[in-house]
Amino acid sequence: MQHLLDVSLFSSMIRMVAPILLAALGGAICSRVGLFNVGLEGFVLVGAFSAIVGNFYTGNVWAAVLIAVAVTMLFSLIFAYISIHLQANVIVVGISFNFLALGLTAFSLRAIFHVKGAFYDKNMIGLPKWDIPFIKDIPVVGDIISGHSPLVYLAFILVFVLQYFLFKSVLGFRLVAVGENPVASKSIGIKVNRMQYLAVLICGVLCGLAGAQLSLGQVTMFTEGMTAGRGFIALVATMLGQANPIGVMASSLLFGLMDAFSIRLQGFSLPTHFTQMLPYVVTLLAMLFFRRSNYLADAQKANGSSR
Amino acid sequence: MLKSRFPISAWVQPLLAVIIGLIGGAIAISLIGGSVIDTYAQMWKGAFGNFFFITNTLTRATPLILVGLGVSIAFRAGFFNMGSEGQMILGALSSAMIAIYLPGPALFKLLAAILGGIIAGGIWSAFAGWLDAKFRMNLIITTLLMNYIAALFAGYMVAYPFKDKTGSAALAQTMMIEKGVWLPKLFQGMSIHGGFIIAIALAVLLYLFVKYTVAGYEIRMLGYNPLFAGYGGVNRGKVMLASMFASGGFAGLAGAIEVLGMQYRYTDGMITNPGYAWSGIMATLLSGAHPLGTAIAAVLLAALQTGGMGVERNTSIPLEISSVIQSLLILFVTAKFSYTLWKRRKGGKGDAASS
Amino acid sequence: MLLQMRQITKTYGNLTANSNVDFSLRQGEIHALVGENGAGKTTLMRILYGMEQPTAGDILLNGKEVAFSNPTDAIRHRIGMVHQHFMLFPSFTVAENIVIGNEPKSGLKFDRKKAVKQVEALCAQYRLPIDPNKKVADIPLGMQQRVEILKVLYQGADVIILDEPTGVLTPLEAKELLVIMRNLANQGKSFIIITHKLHEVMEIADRVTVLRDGKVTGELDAGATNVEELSKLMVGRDLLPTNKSDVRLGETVLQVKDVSIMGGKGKPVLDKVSFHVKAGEIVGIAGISGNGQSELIQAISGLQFIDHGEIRLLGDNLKGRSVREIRDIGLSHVPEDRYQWGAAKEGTVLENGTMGHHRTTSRKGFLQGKELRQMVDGFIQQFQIKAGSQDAKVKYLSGGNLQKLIVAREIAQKQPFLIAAEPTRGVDIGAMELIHEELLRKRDEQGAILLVSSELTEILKLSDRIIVMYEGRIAGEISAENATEEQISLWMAGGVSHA
Amino acid sequence: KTDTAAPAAEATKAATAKSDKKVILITPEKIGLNPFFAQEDEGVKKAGQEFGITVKTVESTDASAIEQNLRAAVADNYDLIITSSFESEDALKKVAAENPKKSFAIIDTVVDLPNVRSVVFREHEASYLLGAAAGLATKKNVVGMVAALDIPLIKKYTVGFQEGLKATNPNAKFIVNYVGSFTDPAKAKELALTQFSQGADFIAAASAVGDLGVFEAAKEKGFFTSGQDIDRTVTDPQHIVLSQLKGTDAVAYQTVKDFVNGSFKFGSVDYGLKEDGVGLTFVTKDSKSTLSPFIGQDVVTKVKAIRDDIVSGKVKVENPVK
Ligand SMILES: Nc1ncnc2c1ncn2[C@@H]1O[C@H](COP(=O)(O)OP(=O)(O)OP(=O)(O)O)[C@@H](O)[C@H]1O
Ligand SMILES: Nc1ncnc2c1ncn2[C@@H]1O[C@H](COP(=O)(O)OP(=O)(O)OP(=O)(O)O)[C@@H](O)[C@H]1O
Ligand SMILES: [Mg+2]
Ligand SMILES: [Mg+2]
Repeated sequence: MQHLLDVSLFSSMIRMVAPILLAALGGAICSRVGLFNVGLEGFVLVGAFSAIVGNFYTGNVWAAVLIAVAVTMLFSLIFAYISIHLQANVIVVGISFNFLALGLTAFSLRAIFHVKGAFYDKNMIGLPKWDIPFIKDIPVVGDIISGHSPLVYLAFILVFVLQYFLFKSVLGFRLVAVGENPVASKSIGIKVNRMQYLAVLICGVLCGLAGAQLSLGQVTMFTEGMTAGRGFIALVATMLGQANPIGVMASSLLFGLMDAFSIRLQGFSLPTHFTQMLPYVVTLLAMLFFRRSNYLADAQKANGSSR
Repeated sequence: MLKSRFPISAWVQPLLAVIIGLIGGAIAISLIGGSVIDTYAQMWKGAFGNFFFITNTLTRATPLILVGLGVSIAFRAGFFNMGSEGQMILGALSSAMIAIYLPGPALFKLLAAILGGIIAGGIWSAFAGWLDAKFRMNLIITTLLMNYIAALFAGYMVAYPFKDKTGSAALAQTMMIEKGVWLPKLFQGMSIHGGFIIAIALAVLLYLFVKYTVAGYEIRMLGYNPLFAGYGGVNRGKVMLASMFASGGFAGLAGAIEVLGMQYRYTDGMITNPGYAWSGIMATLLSGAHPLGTAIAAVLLAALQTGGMGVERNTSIPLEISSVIQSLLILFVTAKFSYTLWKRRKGGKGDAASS
Repeated sequence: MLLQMRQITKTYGNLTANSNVDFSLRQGEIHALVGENGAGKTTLMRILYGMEQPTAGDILLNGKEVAFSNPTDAIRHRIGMVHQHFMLFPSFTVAENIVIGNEPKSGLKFDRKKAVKQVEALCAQYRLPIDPNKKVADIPLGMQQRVEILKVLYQGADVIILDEPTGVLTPLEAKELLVIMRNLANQGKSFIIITHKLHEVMEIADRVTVLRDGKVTGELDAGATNVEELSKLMVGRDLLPTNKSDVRLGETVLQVKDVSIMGGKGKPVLDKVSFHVKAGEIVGIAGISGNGQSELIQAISGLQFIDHGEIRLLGDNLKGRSVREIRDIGLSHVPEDRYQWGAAKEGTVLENGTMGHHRTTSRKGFLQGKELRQMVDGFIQQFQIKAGSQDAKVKYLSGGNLQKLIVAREIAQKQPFLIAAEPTRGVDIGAMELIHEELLRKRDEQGAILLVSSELTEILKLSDRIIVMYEGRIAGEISAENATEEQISLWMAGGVSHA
Repeated sequence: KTDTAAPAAEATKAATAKSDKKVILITPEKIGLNPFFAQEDEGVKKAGQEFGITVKTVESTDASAIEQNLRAAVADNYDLIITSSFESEDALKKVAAENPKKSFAIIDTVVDLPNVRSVVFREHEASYLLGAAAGLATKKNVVGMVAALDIPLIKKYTVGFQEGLKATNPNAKFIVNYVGSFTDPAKAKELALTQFSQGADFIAAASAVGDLGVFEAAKEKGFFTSGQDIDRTVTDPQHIVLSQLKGTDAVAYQTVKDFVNGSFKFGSVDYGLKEDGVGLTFVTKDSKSTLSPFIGQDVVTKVKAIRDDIVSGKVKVENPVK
């Protein structure tokens, strides 16, 4: 029992949550402009793959992160073009993007590295682990908070950056406005399309970072389908946090904590299947507190008013 | 004037989309040095090459049609049911268990197994609806999360208490259902089975239901504007529970039919791995939740998959690329090319609220 | 001439919304644009504001040809528009709604404090007081209208287009708005106002342009014309005064007793309201909107629970009854907000016309498609609804035409009791006459009607008995013969009842 | 995908006559995810090269595709159709029964039909050896295992391992954690780290692609680990100190060879320690890498004795999935 809650549980949770949090923030920005992005899983996978390609060819982990971000942005631009300009159903586009990413990365793995399934290289160096001065010396807290990859810290910093961006900056204000009422936004000359492009591109950046954290921070390798459903968990965190960066962080952490906790519960005579359910069940229960707005209000918003 | 515009975009648009999708795929193929014509020929052959392959495609389309129909009911009523996977899993599991353990004559077992699948899927789905109606829990999240719970639960059931202990016993699966309880195959030596007939019949029935019945009308209006429906005397809570039950029931039926017509047992992962639920959701969205359109879109998606298998078998194009071509095709099929081009030409802007 | 629109034509498919329209505006004038529903007024103004591109024709500003491909272009040329439907962000504050698009910044930051200051200054300058920190969702419609005007002024517009600005305003609010417009015009702003209320035109406009079926049928100086001439130009025929026959009261149809509904803030939104409606009479409920009328309507029609009291329809207690049951007992209902409650925008004309008839016009659970089609055809004929076809989506209908469809649908339910809330909101005078006649006919056929309207003239014209609501209570009740505009206005403003 | 051998180059080798037989391997999953299938593919290809016959590999996307691919292979007139794993069992049963004239083979499970040759492995015997070695080598008496999924198949690894561990070190604590996926190295790594923090000094990897994550954790934290299927010690002999072996490639190769030579027999063939179909590095097969001092020659000797006991039948390792 002493192993149920310990330092490594929390520090593992923070690491595991980082890619989910980054992707969920991306999802939140998209949902702020009215695009429900179910393609997060694919975006992150592309990010993870391009990070490894970048690392292998440049030998520089920072260049690799940049390449991951750039490639995922490019990918997200296609997403934006098809769903905004060609007005395709955004959910269909998202689902197809997940398949596309899976096929494309598996194929490129073969084309670039001539391997199937997984690529790793002994000479490849992953993201460094940063010790934070002072904090690292605090007994328990230090062990939990210190010693993660820079992208983990970036993820948590970005929560507040995005919170500021959305609710304090001019651009963020317009972005939120577009999601709130696109017709009204258009009527005062806000480029709705441009805002949506911007949001999807930001999402691309965030998912690129999420992928890089996964393939260079958590481990230093790429394997087919290594996102293993994290994109969908991110989607849930996006919605549960009501597309609010801090809310998204809270729900990601809740999920991460329960996930880490469920690992500890394995082997305590409960069947594994049930311990693995824990994070999902707890997230469901958490929805009792994060309720969505009344459908009446939604409907009123959707139908406008006749004067 | 709206009338005259509709048929143009209704025909030009998907046609153009398919053409552009094929061009996109062709670029992908030539990039890896494959023969475009050969690849597409193999794709066509794999999907519709001869009677055998056509029935193969229709077999694969069967669960997609049913799941798609289910999603479309909820969608029509304004609810986005992302839980088809979990509903399908529970439907498959329950029907396998009923078919194996229920005593009685074979036909009775078969009917009970089908019904059991519908009810299991329906209840799981209606539960999510109830959570929404009662506790205002976002349906998209609950249905998504409940997929994981259903998959893990079913995984446990077949890995432990109801595991098949005959044979090699290495897979998490139920025992095989006795032969009498199988859904009949339509043709000797082909995989297509009675489930396909059921799926097509239901697509037609659902089309008639949505278009011509009072309940169908109420569902549509609820989907358009819940306030309007409420004002007209439609009880949102009731319609929500009913449509979510029906929606999950269709998914459950899809699972049951996959068990009774194809696999003859429930195996862990048999629903999740082929991605039936996601394809079904896509079929619905591609067709704008039109029941007959959903069936057609499902066949199209299935054809892309079986065609992809043909490409895999008969060309040197790697498997991964055929899935890339598939997703490219789907991407472009959904895009509204002609409409956008039409708009551009006209120089007109979006259809902002007009008064 | 400040602005000229020359030979503007706009077609949607094979429907011509504007046909060779000439329109001009002088510096500092108030120019009214009038016409029947669907005549093409909004379309013309959307073209001017860059939201639509004309199929043919051109626009001259200060004699120079201009082309607006989107609202930004128009705003840059100092043209602003207040739309027929609010273009506001309900969850944002007043200040945010006003400055959006041209926000004060410090660096990348949206300087909300400065925004509030600027809005306060703007309010002071034009004498349009408003609390900039309130959420738009929490302020009354009249105030929302003011936000729209302030927004346009903030953008620096010199030409201000107002599309049916008084449609939802109370008479008092409407009067205020007209005063504001005149003040601004005196300060050099120019106005184009679209309205169906011809008395407003006579009161405020310098010039009038009349549209019918997308064509200009007249351009007149307001001083040289009158309501009759205008309405003839609009409708193409003379309007006959409506005659009201004597009341023949039947039994009590609706009985409302001590009904209370608690509001969110501890203050009741309905406070012990009691009244009744008998067969063969029209009871008018007057009052500034937001004084409990909406809640009352919703309570009667089963869309809202009541905390206290009792409502009986034809003797049946409505407590715990669903909307459907209440409709089956004998209710039909023209809702106050046609887009929120009255229609499904994505639905077709046929689908929207079917609501409420779908259960009665059915056999064994199947809709009787043919009969429904005939019925809706009847609505279109009788109310001259301009709709491409029965299969056209309702979102493409002009506001007034949709309103007519809803009224037609509800009257055709042939129920003993009808709630008619703002039945003529946004409809042209011709259609208004028609709707009024239909309501009176229903009354004469021993129907019971509860008329809720913010138009005092409408209340006075149609009602047999008038109830005035103020802050959730009945401030006064008076019979039509004894009613005076002054008395009712006093009650509406919260004056003490001496009835 | 079609690899036709260049007969000229191979002519010297060709003791066996060039044959016009066509052999197809149908994997039940994509090869990428599983070294097991990759080895089959290699084995079949090698045989194709050597004997100058047409061989082809087709990957299936999911369970329902297996049956379709089998049927298509029958239609395309392949002489020998090889498939593998439990997932193909049902499909093969149907297709083989319907085509009694065709020859089939299935690797890693049994299909009891007259025209099917089945090859199975007794992995649990190798797992037992691995567990025994871990029990002997551990210094902290805590041993871990990161497994893929909690499904019967994996029990061959977890249970066999545990039995072996108990046999040599009854006091050792055994921690198993499941990743919940075959393709999640990040989570597998976290699980290994967790087990390490719980005191394990040897953590066996049995999580398919996830194994790579476990290896990485071992390298980072300095604990010891082991691989699966092929000799993984070569990548990092300092930390990956053992590897459980499964001779899939040899079996696939042998199957094709028998077929070409005409020595092909239907029925079931069983490969365990005795037949050298499964094994453990250093114990049953030498490795290119040097033995880690953590294991030490002493342990290897003791485990070799256990192997002999299993081969001789003195120690019986139950198949946990029966
Ligand atoms: N392919 C593209 N890639 C990137 N950005 C694009 C692309 N196409 C368009 N955009 C950007 O999107 C903006 C809006 O495009 P478009 O002209 O179609 O919309 P609009 O209807 O004018 O916008 P709105 O009416 O919302 O102001 C353009 O100004 C352009 O900057
Ligand atoms: N986007 C559109 N697509 C098709 N038809 C349209 C569109 N917008 C307007 N119309 C049609 O153009 C005609 C003119 O509409 P408009 O909104 O200009 O009328 P209006 O004079 O403003 O009427 P109201 O007084 O009812 O507001 C109507 O018949 C309407 O149905
Ligand atoms: Mg209009
Ligand atoms: Mg208008």
